Amino acid sequence: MTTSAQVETPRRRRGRNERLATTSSRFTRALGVIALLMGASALLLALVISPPEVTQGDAVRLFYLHVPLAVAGGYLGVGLLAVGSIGYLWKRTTFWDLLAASAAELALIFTALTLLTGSLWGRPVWGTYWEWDPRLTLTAVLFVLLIGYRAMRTASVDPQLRARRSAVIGLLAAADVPLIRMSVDWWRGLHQTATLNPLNPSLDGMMLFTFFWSMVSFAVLFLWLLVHRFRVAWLEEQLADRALDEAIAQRRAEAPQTP
Amino acid sequence: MDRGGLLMWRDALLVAGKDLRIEFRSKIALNQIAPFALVVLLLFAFALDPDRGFLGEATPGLFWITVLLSTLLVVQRSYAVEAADSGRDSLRLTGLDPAGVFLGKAAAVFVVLALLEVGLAAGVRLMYDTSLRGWPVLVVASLAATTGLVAAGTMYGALAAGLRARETLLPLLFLPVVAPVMIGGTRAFAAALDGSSGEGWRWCGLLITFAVAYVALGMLLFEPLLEDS
Amino acid sequence: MDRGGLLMWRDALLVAGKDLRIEFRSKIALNQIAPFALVVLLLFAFALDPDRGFLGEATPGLFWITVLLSTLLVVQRSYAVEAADSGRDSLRLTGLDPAGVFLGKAAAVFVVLALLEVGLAAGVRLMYDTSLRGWPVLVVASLAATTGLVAAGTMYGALAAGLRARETLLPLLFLPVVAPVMIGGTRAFAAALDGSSGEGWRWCGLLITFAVAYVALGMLLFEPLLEDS
Amino acid sequence: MEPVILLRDAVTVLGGFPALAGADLDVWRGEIVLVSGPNGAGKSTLLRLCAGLASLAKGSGRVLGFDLVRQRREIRRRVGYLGHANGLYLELTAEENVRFWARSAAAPAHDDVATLDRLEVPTRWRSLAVAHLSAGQRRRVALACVVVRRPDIWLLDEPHTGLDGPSRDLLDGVLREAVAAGATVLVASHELDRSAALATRTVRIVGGVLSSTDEPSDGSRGTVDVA
Amino acid sequence: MEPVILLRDAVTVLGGFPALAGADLDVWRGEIVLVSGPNGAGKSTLLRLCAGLASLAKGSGRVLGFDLVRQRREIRRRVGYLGHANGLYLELTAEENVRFWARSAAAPAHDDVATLDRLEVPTRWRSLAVAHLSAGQRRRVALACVVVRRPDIWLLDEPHTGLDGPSRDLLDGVLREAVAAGATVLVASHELDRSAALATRTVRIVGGVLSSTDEPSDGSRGTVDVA
Ligand code: HEM
Ligand SMILES: Nc1ncnc2c1ncn2[C@@H]1O[C@H](COP(=O)(O)OP(=O)(O)OP(=O)(O)O)[C@@H](O)[C@H]1O
Ligand SMILES: Nc1ncnc2c1ncn2[C@@H]1O[C@H](COP(=O)(O)OP(=O)(O)OP(=O)(O)O)[C@@H](O)[C@H]1O
Ligand SMILES: [Mg+2]
Ligand SMILES: [Mg+2]
Repeated sequence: MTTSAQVETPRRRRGRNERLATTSSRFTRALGVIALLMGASALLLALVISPPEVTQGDAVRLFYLHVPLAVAGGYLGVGLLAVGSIGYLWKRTTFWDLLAASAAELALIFTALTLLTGSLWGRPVWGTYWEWDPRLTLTAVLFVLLIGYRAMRTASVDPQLRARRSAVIGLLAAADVPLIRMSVDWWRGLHQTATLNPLNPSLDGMMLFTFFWSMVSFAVLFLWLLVHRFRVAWLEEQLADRALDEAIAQRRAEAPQTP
Repeated sequence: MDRGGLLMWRDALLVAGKDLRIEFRSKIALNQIAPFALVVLLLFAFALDPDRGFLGEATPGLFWITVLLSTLLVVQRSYAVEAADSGRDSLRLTGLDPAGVFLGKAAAVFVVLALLEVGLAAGVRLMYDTSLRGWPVLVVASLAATTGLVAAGTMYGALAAGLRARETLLPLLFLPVVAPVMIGGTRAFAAALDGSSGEGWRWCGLLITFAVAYVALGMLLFEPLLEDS
Repeated sequence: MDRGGLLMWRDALLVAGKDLRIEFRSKIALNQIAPFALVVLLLFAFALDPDRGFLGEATPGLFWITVLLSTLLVVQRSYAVEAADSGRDSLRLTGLDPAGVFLGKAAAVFVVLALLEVGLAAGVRLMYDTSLRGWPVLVVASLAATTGLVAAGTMYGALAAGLRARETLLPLLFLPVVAPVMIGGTRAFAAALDGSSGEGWRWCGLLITFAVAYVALGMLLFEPLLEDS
Repeated sequence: MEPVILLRDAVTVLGGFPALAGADLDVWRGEIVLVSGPNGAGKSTLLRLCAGLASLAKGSGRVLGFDLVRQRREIRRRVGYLGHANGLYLELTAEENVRFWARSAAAPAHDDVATLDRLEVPTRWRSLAVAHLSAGQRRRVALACVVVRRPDIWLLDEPHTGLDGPSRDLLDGVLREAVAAGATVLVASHELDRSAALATRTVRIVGGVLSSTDEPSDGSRGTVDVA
Repeated sequence: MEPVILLRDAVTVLGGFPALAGADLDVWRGEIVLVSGPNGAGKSTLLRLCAGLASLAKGSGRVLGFDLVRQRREIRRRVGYLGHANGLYLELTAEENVRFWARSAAAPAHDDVATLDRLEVPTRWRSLAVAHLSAGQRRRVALACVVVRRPDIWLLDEPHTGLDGPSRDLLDGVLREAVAAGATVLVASHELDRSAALATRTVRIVGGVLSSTDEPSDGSRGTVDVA
């Protein structure tokens, strides 16, 4: 612990942080451009270009937002949450923890949007905002599970405790999703009525293309956002690290210098 | 493995014994949680009264909601006991086997909850005038559902323990996860009471899956929870 | 009287300010109790099979049961804060006016609960697809019922506080007492939603009576509660 | 001329056990009385009784001229009590805790800051939630909450617990100041050396029994104007 | 030959604050080390770190040859820790509390009674729920729970708090016995007179910094067989 080391360490750190002071890299900038272009074109296709549906009219346009949002949030997001949680419990490194946290946060947002677009769509199509359909119910439960995950992340400031407990919660929640799925499927599946299939199974070509295009676009968008969310979290971590180094230095200064 | 396995059971017994002894001393479950459960049942009767018709039909659901809320209280109490004097350092310091601690705490909660359910069933039987047909399904479904609830509750109790917001965090984490138990228990009971025990057994299958999954997860994942600082 | 009255309001403000500040710091109600309430709503859907049509009819009852259970949590939290470090000596030692303390704690709980109800109403509106006709009755009934719940909750919270088994004692004491609120709120809402606001106002009368009675009782009886040793 | 604390054959029962089994005590204004005795003797119970927190099962007692059975609220408002536990709001900062106590005693504005200054509470802690303080730091904040109320009687249950050397000296200084300004202090403690040096008189309680109706050793009798 | 406790530049972070900001410490077998320092210096954090209860954010540490990051459970099983709080089950009796700890450490049967005898816990308290004991009585029961485990390392955070004179002497006696039997003791305390008399060495921690890799003053080096 020589003086030169004390002077040097912060400087070196600052250098590294400056390099990290943006959340983008050449790769993600490219990815971002692609994601935005794809998203914009998907929106354009969905909201303007694609034809209105015979029975639903313009309401069908929500379809191109709703389903991709649901798939990206539900499958991609929760899947990555599980991966991150298991990774953390296995390796105990910040990377996995932050991956899980970022995925969960985005999944929460996407699931909320799924609920929103779904409800908005349900009003014109089913005549109701909400129906106790298995899929809807599953989405609602998933939404609350993700809120629970977030609540744990805000409930403690100790990074290790938070990481450990969140990983357990993430894993339990992800493991629970198939069980919930099964139970709500059986729950309503037994009395299934045919009312919930308003979309004509035979989509016309333009509509089909729009649908797939926005599926892919939203997945790319999700991943792009994930990369950035992860990097923000990583930077926050670095910042906390640096703040910690400063705090340590400051606290050491409290102590009288021993000869 | 042998030594570990033996130790696990010894530790489970030790912890369960301690928890049950505390419960026996304070008689919280008997004197307070049981009446609470009955009061909740009564409240439902008020809330749903207008049409006596559907109170009867809704009975299985109300039974399980009441059990769920009681589970919350029993689990809360189980961890309040740990934190009473020092915020849960003790269990960690003992160096007991984590899986053993999990099993022990869960076993104690199970005993209390099972007794509670028996009382509750009697109450339901009287208050809502339900007949208890198809009892094999009822018994199996109750055992499986209770095991699942208890395992999940013990896990989430430990997850929330020691945090300042535990009273509110526990229900938030616990309730959505046990949705399958809620659905399964309700449907199994409804099927059994309707006399269609074939469907009842299918739901029992779901409940058993849940119970097995959560007991296994609990034994595996309790270690990082106890390790916490 | 003048000095006493002034002191009472000053003390009420002081206590309410402290409690709301703590809530603002910890954000427990926002982050945890509100989602909890939503989960309970979900669970009811599972328990009461939505297909059979009585979920819609039972909506007012479910709303009030959910509010009731949330009140329990908010009150529990309000007293957990007092007992965190010393088992409730502080409030007694301050020598604050008991009626003031009562009003202050009740006001803080009221603020939190009212916000929660707004969110819950939105959730109910969406999930159970109820239309909000007859809103003047709904608003008056909500305000009166909430005041009653909060006053009773604050009273019984104080009664249970400091006893070792408070988590379980509070529900046991509180729930039976607020049965009238439960019934009144449910009936008032049902009447309002049915468009028969005449009957709705009658129930509002009951709720207002309850609220006034409990606020008055609280102001009178809080002194012996605080004085307990 | 009445002593500020006057107990006659006072009995306090806790959970069926007579924690205080007959205490006779006269404390005069301006005294610093050390209550000593083995563990479980009833020291804490005695202090809680005098603070109006425990109730009198038998015998009689008056504090500051108020009756210990019927006028406990008046007493509580005028005494400062520090128990084994600190009684702080863990979510609030040190400053907010002290301010709450200051306001509840209707203390002059800015007394809170003055008190924190007097107790030399470093700035860093003042805006930290009490939950994040160390044992000794909390104890010091708890003391500040008592000091800021300027009580007529100070009832301190092992106040030195957890305090470091300088803080102990500071506390003794504060107590001497308070007494000089007309307060009375009752301290329970097991650290006899330090406390005996501070105290003007020592009483000993054993097995819940205390018998000390002495006058202050220096013969000067403090008095209280009965309200 | 490795010290039983070995910390190198150990940092522990609590709520974002470096409560321990770089501790170097070697403790050899058979020592009684007094940890002194002002309030908030990091004494309690140091003891919790050594007990495997707080986590190591930077630096490295070994206790009894086990790593402080990866083998905390092994460490916890072998140390006895007494914190500011007692960690007793309030509903259980003194006897039951001690028995629980004895069993969890797989101590020989009847060790629980022997320990209570050794600590001279009167028969009346033994079958009383701990919730009904006074502060000092509880502290003594908590000590018994540590003693009964026969730990290799004793980590005591202000163990004298609340104890009366005779109990303090008793505690010192117990510690000397334990050390004679091969244990090591780390005591944090503000009661320097008493503790310094007991300790074989004193280390001082200020502002989370501790630097003491001395050998024991008497030159005799205790050792530990690394597991
Ligand atoms: C709040 C309301 C709604 C929610 C929460 C919701 C949720 C979901 C979810 C999670 C998915 C993906 C599930 C999966 O592929 O397994 C999905 C897919 C879908 N949703 Fe919705 N939805 C809602 C309303 C609606 C409405 C109103 C409609 C149409 C009238 C609709 C039509 C669809 C269709 C067509 C799919 C794709 C079907 C498939 O790939 O199997 N949804 N929804
Ligand atoms: N949860 C927390 N968040 C932030 N800071 C904390 C937290 N817990 C403790 N600290 C800080 O860590 C420092 C060390 O605390 P510690 O309890 O180790 O001190 P100590 O030396 O034992 O003091 P005392 O003599 O008062 O017991 C203190 O300055 C305290 O403010
Ligand atoms: N709730 C209770 N039920 C039964 N006995 C109790 C209860 N609380 C305290 N006691 C008993 O009352 C006696 C006096 O307790 P008190 O706390 O006043 O002792 P103390 O002199 O302060 O002791 P210490 O020095 O240990 O703090 C003790 O013997 C204790 O066992
Ligand atoms: Mg005492
Ligand atoms: Mg300390």
